[in-house]
Amino acid sequence: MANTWGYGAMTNSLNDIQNAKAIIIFGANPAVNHPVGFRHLLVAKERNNAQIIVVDPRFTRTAAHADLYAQIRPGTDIAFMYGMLNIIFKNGWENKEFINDRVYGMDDIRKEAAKWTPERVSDVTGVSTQKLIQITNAYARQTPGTLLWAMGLTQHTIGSSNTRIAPILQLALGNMGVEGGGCNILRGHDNVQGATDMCCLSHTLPGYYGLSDGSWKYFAKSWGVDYNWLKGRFKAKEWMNKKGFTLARWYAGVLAGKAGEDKIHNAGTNLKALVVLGNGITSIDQQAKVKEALDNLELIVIADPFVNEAVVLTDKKDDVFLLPAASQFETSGCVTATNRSAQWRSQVIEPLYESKTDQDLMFELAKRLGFYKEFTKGMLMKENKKSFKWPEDATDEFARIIKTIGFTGWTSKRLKNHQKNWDKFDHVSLMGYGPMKGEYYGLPWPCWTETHSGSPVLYDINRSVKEGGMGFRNRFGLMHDGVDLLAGKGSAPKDSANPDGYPEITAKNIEKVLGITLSASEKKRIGKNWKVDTSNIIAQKCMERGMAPYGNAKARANVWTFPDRIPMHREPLHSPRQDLVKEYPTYKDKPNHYRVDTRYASEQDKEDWSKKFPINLITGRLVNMNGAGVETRSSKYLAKLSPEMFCDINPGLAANHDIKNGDMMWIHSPSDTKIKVKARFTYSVAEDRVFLPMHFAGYFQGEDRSAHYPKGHKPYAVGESANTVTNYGYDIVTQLPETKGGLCRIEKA
Amino acid sequence: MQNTTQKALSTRIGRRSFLKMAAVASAFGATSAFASGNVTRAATKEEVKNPFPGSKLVKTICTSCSVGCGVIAEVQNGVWVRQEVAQDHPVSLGGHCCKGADMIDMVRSEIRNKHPMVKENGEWKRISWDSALDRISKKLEDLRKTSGPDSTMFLGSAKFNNEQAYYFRKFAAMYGTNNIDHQARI
Amino acid sequence: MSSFARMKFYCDEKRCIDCDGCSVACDEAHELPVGISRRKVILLNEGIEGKEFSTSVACMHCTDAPCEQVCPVNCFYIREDGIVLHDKNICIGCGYCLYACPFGAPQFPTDGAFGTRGVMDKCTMCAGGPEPTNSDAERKLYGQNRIAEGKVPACAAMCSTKALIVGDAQSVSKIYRERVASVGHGVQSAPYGWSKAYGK
Amino acid sequence: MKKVILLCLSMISAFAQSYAGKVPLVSQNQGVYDGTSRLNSPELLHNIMLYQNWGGLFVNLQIHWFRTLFFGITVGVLVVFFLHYIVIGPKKFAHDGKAIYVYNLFKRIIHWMAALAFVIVIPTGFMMIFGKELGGGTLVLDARYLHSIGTVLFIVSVIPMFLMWLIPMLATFDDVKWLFMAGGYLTKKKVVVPAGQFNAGQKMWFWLATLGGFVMIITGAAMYFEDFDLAILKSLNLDQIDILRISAIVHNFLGMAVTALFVTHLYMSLFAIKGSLDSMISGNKSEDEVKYMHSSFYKKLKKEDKI
Repeated sequence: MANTWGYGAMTNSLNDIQNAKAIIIFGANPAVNHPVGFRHLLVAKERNNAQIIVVDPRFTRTAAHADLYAQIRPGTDIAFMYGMLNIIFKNGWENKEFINDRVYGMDDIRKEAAKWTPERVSDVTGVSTQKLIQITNAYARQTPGTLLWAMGLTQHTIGSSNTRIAPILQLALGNMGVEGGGCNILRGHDNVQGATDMCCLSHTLPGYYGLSDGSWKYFAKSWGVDYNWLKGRFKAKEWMNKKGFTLARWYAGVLAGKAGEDKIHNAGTNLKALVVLGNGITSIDQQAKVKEALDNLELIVIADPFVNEAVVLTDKKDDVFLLPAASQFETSGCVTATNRSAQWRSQVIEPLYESKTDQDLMFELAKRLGFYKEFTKGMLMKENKKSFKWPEDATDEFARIIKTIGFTGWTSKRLKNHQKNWDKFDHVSLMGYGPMKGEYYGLPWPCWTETHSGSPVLYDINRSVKEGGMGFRNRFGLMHDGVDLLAGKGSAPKDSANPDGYPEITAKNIEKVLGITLSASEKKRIGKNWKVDTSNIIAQKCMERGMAPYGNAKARANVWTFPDRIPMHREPLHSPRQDLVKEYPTYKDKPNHYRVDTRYASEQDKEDWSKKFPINLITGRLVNMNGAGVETRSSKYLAKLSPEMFCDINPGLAANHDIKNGDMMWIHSPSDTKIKVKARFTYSVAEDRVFLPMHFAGYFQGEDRSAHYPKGHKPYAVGESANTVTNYGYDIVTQLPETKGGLCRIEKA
Repeated sequence: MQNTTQKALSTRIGRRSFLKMAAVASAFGATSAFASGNVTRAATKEEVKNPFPGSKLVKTICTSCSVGCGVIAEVQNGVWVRQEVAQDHPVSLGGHCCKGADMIDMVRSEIRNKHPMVKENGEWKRISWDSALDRISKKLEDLRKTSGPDSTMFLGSAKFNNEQAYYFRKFAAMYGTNNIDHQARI
Repeated sequence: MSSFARMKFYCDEKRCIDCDGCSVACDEAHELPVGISRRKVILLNEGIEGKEFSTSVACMHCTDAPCEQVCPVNCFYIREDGIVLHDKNICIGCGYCLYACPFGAPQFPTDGAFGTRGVMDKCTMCAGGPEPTNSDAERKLYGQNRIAEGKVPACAAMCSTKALIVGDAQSVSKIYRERVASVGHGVQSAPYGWSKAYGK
Repeated sequence: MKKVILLCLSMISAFAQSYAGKVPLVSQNQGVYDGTSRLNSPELLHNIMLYQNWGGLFVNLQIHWFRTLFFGITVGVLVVFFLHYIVIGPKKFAHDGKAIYVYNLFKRIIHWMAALAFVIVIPTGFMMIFGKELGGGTLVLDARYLHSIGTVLFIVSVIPMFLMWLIPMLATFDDVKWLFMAGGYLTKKKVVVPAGQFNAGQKMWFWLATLGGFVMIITGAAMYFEDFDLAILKSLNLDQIDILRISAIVHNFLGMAVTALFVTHLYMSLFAIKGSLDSMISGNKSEDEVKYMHSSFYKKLKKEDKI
């Protein structure tokens, strides 16, 4: 998504959905996962008569409130959306002006879409042609329309393509940069957006700066440390620039070298220690491998308010540390909601028992590892202080440093003020009134300066930059294949000094592009470009001229750096349609994918998986549970709503296997793992698939591991982890696991 | 039947023979949730007597999902005594799903981790923070020396707030590895 | 009783999404034992397109409450605003109110020796009981008395989609009319149990 | 007011049918029963639709009939016997004659256990029915617990009682005759009454106390346990709540009958036949009494030469 138009985040806000006239949801279940957010959809339905359209492999609670529902085969969203585009282009429903001015490469999409006739789409996706036409008709002819998605779109080998085809659909309809439109990714946890922006990620530095030398040098400077010292902390300079292991596949780093395991490229060593702060690693794919990896580590350090069930899963006997972390209410700081807005989370009480906050734990470790001074120096630099105040100084530190996504305005003072006055914001536009006038609630990034309003709708050219308007980001150069990548004539944000497209602002081009002259002192202070301009002169000058620091360019439908330049449908590694595998094969095996060789074609072609494993397996959340679930299973009121692990199964499918409602059943996966769960009859899944909730742990392949809990800390509900049987398979770009669309075999236990 | 109701009222209503209040939680006017009009009148001091004297209200944010619903915590003498409704929050209007409605239980759950523990010989043992941190850092330092910093994997969390997330990334960087990740990748 | 002052519950099935927010809010607000569910969300016809729906059910505080009429010990009393309450010190836990209730509202905890059933517990519309307002005794027996504090009952206040509404009859019917009149709401018949609880 | 409730139901059920359709209902909690109460399940909504079946009936009976009937029957029976005592008076039999040993120790113990159970159960039952007058609270609550304890005693005694008197309690032609002459109680004369070891009145009481007792135990247990899961009940195609409602209705009506006959039994043994109480204490009945009141039994004993 970031590769389409600049930023990979929800473009509008939940409240803004109230403006939508049509809502289409792919692979998301907001009624269960974002119940409060779902209210905004219902209001849109009531007030605007917005049709809610749900495309999902399962008849979810969201689908129950939908006007149109298509039960799609898992992993065929690209085919479905090309089908929609096919109909849109055929009928001329696309927004031609928008495409012409603001999109690059739509012709390639047009060509591909022409191949996806409704009949072909129907064959691949399992949705009838009438339904496809009906849905396209309902969605494309009502603007603005908003498109929502979540993990149902991303957790596939083709997840990164999925997240490109959805924006393309929106671009074709001109639904971008308008109120009530946009691509709205529903994030899972409370601060996934924030933790991602801060880049607890192996492939970038905070603010998506990447791992290039320039980025490292910028951060070394901003953190107040010597770049050479920082470089010296690494084994060698090359390892600074290489992406690290991911959460999805870290276990490969431990198991490498064993028979049948994938090869790794990790500075000549296997992983030997694991430090986990509040991450439920029992909810990641391939639990059997995770267990084996945990058993083989030399050191496991886990800090969590509740027993992280990784320590229950492992048989490791020594050096497993379980530290009591303070809960989110025992510390303060800001969190970023799914719509890029920051909210201040105040500390409610002091940490209970002996628990310590995560930052204290990090400080203590840094002290003992000898880099505490360097670690905390960044907080002292702004005002040249002697001591720091957590978390305000940390907030101000990253606000000072991160320019790429416009954090400059996110000072702790402003965010706290927003919290204090959260009643003074409009319920639809989130615009403030009274003392909060001129600011949007939570200052959704980019918030370019310390007085900027925040940007409630990304890429909206109908408002001025000062009020949160902007074009698409100029991120991919000025020209490609002889086509101008800057936005077309007259498509700059309102009140822009330059009415057309313009490149991103650097110290070199600022005078020319903005049409201003800088004073000598400004010239001296200004940073090299807008991303590293700590003086913030570029942003300020841009605001004055009504221009976005990152330029005004075209979104691109064709991403020439990706394995698939335009999104292509490819069958899942474990596909129930072997006939389609030949036509839509997966990628070639990818060596050194986040430090580990990853199988694609070799796994898909290994055998005809659908023979032994004929049933599609999908996973998802329950309304009363969260992530790996230990937090929620530790609450008696929430645990009582679903006290046992279960499998949703269609009565028809169950009858074929002689399974009755409430019977125990085995689910076998292609990786030779199995789980024993209780069958629950429901018509919400079709007869060719089963659904598993992903929140349980405490059992492993039929074995009750209750004895491994420290005494008195066992949650009120335990069960098999669904991820023991989710299949091998990872996204080609991001390495997200393919948990939504594998295969399995069931039998009565 | 009317008779019995009347009787019940006359005998039992006594102290309550007035309307205390009528409130409507409405999607259309949450700010006016405490509906005024002919139904209600201002409550007397005695009626609104706070059940938790001296408590203060702390505004905070739910930690369940990314909607970012407001939570108001009522705190008395450093104890979170009650979860109040953030009816004026612009996104949630006080709404919660079951997870959000139970935020207070996350804090006061009896089965929380209470002190550092280490597994030795397959048995859980209670240890002090100091000894835990010393042992962990010694082991990390050893591994760092013998196998290099890339032998350690850091897994952060989407439950961090931004400051913690930022500092965790910084921690890994200063430890000398890019082997760091969090839940955005599952 | 004048009708404008009646307090009523109203659950909009078009908005209810089975999130259980109300029931957990209730459990948590009153710190109920696990075996008691004063409010519950019920899902019907799961997975059947066009027919699946859910609704939240608790004591509706009926007009002419049948529970009050069948109680052999007269432990119920109805406030002027229509809230149906009961006195746990009078209740004998016979269960008749449960048999009389169309909504399954009365709950009976198993306490005491041999799992004997204790006295009845039910939704109080967050209005406590006969004990002195906001006293410890009241909170222990009936949970919070939010009405006395001028606060909305926990369930409706925390309803994620504002499907569940509580208030005086006038305000509720106003919202109800607004929603029915809204374009996308579709034709709405009376919600489940509405006429049973409050007449037509 | 109740009529209003009942009248609204037609509308509700039509509405409900449009929702429920003909598709089998698959309930949310099926299979993952949460261990709390079945009464929380989707059955609940079902119950709203089907309220008129039993709920309305129960409410109606409880409000208008149960208390009145209990009161009426008890008072009525007492008045009748009081008048009987005044007008006709008790029967007196010679107790100086030969004593016939009719009840052995075991039978007497069983009888008195059952008697104790009744003495516990019936008054406590009344305390619950007329709980309003007693002001509810601990007193009546304890009465309810005592009612359950009395039931345990009753269960222990009623089974052997049923077995030990099963044969002599079977109906005979004598019983018809006995009924026609109302057991000879309507005359002051000492008439020979056709009856075996037990007369028709005693048999009625026996069958009500045992078979009726069993039903009362079952219905009482249903109400006591409230939340149970028995496959056999599922086959009845009744909602749990309706089983409870039916139990309450049946329990109340049987309670009335038991009360009436229990009072009768008390009157007969304590007042109507002087000295008959002795037979349950010592086990002996006077020959005179047996001769008149159990003439067929007397003849049989004579024939067998047992006297």
